[in-house]
Amino acid sequence: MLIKKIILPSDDNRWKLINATMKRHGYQPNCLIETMHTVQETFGYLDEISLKFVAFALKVPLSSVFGVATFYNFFNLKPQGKHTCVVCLGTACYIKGTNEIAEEIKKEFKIGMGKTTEDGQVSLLSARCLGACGIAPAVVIDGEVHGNVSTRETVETLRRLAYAN
Amino acid sequence: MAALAAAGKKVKTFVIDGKDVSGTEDQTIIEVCRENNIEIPTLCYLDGLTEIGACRLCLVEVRGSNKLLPACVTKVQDNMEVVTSSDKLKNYRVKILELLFSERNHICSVCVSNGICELQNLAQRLGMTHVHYPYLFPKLEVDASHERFVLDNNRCILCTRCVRVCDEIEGAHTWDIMGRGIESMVITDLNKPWGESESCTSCGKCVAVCPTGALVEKYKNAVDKSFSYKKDKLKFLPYLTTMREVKNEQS
Amino acid sequence: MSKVKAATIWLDGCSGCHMSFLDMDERIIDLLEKVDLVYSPLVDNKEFPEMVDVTLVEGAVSSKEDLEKIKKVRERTKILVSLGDCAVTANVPSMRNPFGVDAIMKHAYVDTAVTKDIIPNEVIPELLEYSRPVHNFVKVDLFLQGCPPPADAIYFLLTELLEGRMPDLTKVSRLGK
Amino acid sequence: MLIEELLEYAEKLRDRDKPGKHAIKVCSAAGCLSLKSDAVAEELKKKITEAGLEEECWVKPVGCLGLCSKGPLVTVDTDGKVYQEVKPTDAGRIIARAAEGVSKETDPFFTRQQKIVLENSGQVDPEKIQDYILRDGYLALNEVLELTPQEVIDEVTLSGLRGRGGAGYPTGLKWNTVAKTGNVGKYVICNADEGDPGAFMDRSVLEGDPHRVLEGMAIAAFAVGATEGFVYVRAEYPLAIKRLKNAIKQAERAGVLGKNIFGTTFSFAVEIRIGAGAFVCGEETALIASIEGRRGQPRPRPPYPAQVGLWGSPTLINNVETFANIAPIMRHGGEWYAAIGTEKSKGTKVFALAGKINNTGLIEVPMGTKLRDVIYDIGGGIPDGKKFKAVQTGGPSGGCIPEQFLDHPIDYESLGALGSIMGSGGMIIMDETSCMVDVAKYFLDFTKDESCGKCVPCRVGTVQLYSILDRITKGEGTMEDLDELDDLCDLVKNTSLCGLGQAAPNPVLSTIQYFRDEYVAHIIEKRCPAGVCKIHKGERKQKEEVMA
Repeated sequence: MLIKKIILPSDDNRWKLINATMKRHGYQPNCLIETMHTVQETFGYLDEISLKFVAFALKVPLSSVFGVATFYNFFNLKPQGKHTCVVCLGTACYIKGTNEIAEEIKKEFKIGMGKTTEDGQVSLLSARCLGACGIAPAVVIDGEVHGNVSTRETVETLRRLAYAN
Repeated sequence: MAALAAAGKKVKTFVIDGKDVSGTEDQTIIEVCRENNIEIPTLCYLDGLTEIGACRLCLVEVRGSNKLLPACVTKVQDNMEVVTSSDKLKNYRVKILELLFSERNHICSVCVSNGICELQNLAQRLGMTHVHYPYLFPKLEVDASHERFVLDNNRCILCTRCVRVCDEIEGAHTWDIMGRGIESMVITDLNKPWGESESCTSCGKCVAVCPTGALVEKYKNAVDKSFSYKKDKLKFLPYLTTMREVKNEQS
Repeated sequence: MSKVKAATIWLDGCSGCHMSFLDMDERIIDLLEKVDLVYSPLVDNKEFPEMVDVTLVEGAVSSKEDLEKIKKVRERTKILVSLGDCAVTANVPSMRNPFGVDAIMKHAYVDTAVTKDIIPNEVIPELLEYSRPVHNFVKVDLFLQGCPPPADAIYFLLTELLEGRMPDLTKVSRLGK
Repeated sequence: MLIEELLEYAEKLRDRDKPGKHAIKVCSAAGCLSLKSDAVAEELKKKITEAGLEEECWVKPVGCLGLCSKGPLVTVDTDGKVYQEVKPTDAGRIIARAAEGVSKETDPFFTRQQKIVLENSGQVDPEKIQDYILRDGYLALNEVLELTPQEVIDEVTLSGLRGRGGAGYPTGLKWNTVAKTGNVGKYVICNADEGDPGAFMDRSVLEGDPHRVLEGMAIAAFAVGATEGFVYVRAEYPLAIKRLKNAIKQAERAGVLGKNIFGTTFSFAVEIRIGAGAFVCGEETALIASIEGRRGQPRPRPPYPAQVGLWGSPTLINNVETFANIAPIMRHGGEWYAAIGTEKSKGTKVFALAGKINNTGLIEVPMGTKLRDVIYDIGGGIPDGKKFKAVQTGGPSGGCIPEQFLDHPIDYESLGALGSIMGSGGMIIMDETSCMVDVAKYFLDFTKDESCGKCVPCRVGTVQLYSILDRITKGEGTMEDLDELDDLCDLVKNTSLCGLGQAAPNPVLSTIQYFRDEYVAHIIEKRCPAGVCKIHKGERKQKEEVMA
């Protein structure tokens, strides 16, 4: 019997999770995006080792894998900060001033959009619309949606988290 | 074409620029135009590669359609009336060229493809006097890590001929596009230096099909007398078509 | 009949277009029967005169000085012609644009200079953020591409203008030629 | 399972919950959840136990109640008064009132609406299939299986339903094309990649009533002859994904999805695919590329997905709201549906009201309702005594409609004639403090970032458009720039490959058409009438003096 064995990059058990996603889809190339979601959920970002592993296991060319990883906004190729703040820049939020919130955070933590502070504490991200327009302006801090926020309160919350210890 | 028609394909008769023409049902407008020596400007289209309809230079007017249609992917139909060069189309084509020139740093005078560049030739042929859009002047990389070839992103127009020839003909799929929108960039493998590519076979097909000076041979330029992939593209093209036909027959 | 008043100026370019102009050779003499060259790097006039019929501009607009010059020239010229790729596209001068003025000045006067490592601020006119084609700043009536445009093309341009026609110049030259 | 068995199954499940007489419904959609409605629910449960009122009341989590700005929302039974901005401390009072009986809701926000798509939203517990079944859920699917596929398509055609994703293509016609193409291996795709900023109705439907979408998809699959389906949801909607996954599992267990549905030979399996943040994937061919695991770039049409779609097979793609309309249409008949709305736009439409308006949230009204009624009667007008300026519909592909057209009816044709589009149903209200040039710039910033980069006019044209608008908002624009905007918009609109590029100029064109004076004020007077753009007078640097 011919045994096709997928060799995991290391004995880190998390690779088994990623392998499981691909296995569930029969290692079909079309599950590339699904697998990338699993990688990002598992490791927080897509690094070179995981991209190579996925490319090899799904038999997708390396350049295609990289092309897909960089086409979609959702995927990060670099690790994110300990805390993340996603500022919604959807229309409803924009006209209610989330742009100002973003600017203030940039100033306070000296980071650009999509960037992480040097100490790795805070990442500032933007979303094109969270679909939370009813409670605009909205931000997501560490996965939790906050609606009807003010600039001051957002910055305060982040400051508290960032300088907690 | 007669042979194809004999092979059981339906023949369509229609009009291009007032001239009666015919083609088989699986032909596109551009194929019939080329058979009839009607010139249509293109940059992404290359006979032998999958058509993607991306450069928008081959847009034509088809009577009854309220939209302009790309000649490279639009199949011919009975009684269709095609106009390939109205003032409106000419105007759009020049502006699309201007957009391309404004996008990156196309400096013809110091480009190794000066004189054999399809973008440059089109600009002259379509009568582009100047680029009225402000130039964007992006800062882009030149990758000279490959022992024989160079990638200069400053000259790339993202036509993806290299991506397609590498995938469809060579079967290596070394090239692809990363990012999106104005940030799009051609890459090899995981965006690593070309010279370090694991998949590249150094076949040079990408260089041969590149319409501009984005992919070029080292130590070669337009005035060189010796064989060059770029200059001798025409010798290379029939090979493309043959390969494609062989592939189609196999599948 | 009074002669047509023509001028040429030279902004940020290499003078190659003017060389090409001179390459018209003896045809220049024919032209000068109908044309008065009232201002040019080739003639000894200090001030750009008023009421010039046609001015050929070589070079991109790269410094504040270039900008002031071209504005004045535009005001005093009926038909302004961008002569050559630098004027038409900013060409080689624009190659500095992606890097920024500071980096360029540092590279030119500090990192690679053999004499003294100070950035001059008096002798050199202040650079604009980007080197740009002439038509980005003033209205341009005709564009003659080429690096440099062939002498024949320049001759064609001038003779057509003398005949009172606005020529189609894309037939006689192209970018980079 | 037969329908009788299904009902029995649902009742058994319901009884297991031991419901009391009155259901106290707490909104558990994303909006209210973020305003801590779960804490309210916990407190209510605690108070009910403390008071020993388990026989009288029970707490039921439900989908979106609509009035998101006044959340957390709590209501009692069907059509009961909706309590707004409820805090956990209000729990005791609500229970006492509930036990007394139902008081009817009178707020026009609720009473002026007509709900078909949202009929179950705020009524059923989205995590329990029994709730859906007991409100006639999957009844339509059961009945459909006794018809021929053509009869189903005819009914949908008769209803006059048009695609709710934006372009308004007749749904029956689309189904017919797919049904007539090929024989096997067709697909049904539900487009839940709701990318328009400011639109969140698909999210609410998926979060509040996921089975409705699944039933619609199954009916469509039967009609066109598909056996596999995908729901393509955007990753930004984790709650919707969770509830949808749960719903698929429950539906499979109940035998209304999967193999041999209702004991017939019809089988239909649904899988979820999660998007990864690309607006362009709302375009059909890009969506297909994304499901296939590729870069989400559109390709030229024809061939249309109905002919050559997912993995080359005929594929039916409809959006969430379209599918959500199917079960009611089959239950009540196409004629019933066609009686609602206007001549060319039938039925109801869900809108997401947001921006400078008192009642932000989700509403459903018949097609043909006037913009003014939506904004003032239902939406409660503009807050803080400010003056209405424009309503933006259709997101980045739409336009801004000014005051003088507020009495126009909302339907596909009217909005199109006003230079906007229906789009997916986002309605953003702007008041005098919104700058229309800034709004146009905002949308171009959006489209240039979301352009896939494949075709030249969209990739470069949107960037050039943005830079002109940016110049104008900085007070550096010229009157020639206005002509250039017109000219470039025309180019991008007519030569771009897909809908994203073709519609990208709409926000610019409509604001120039209706608010030209604002553009002129920025250019000539170097002044932003709304006070949004920061123009530094007299500081125009020479180096930026570019005529272009």
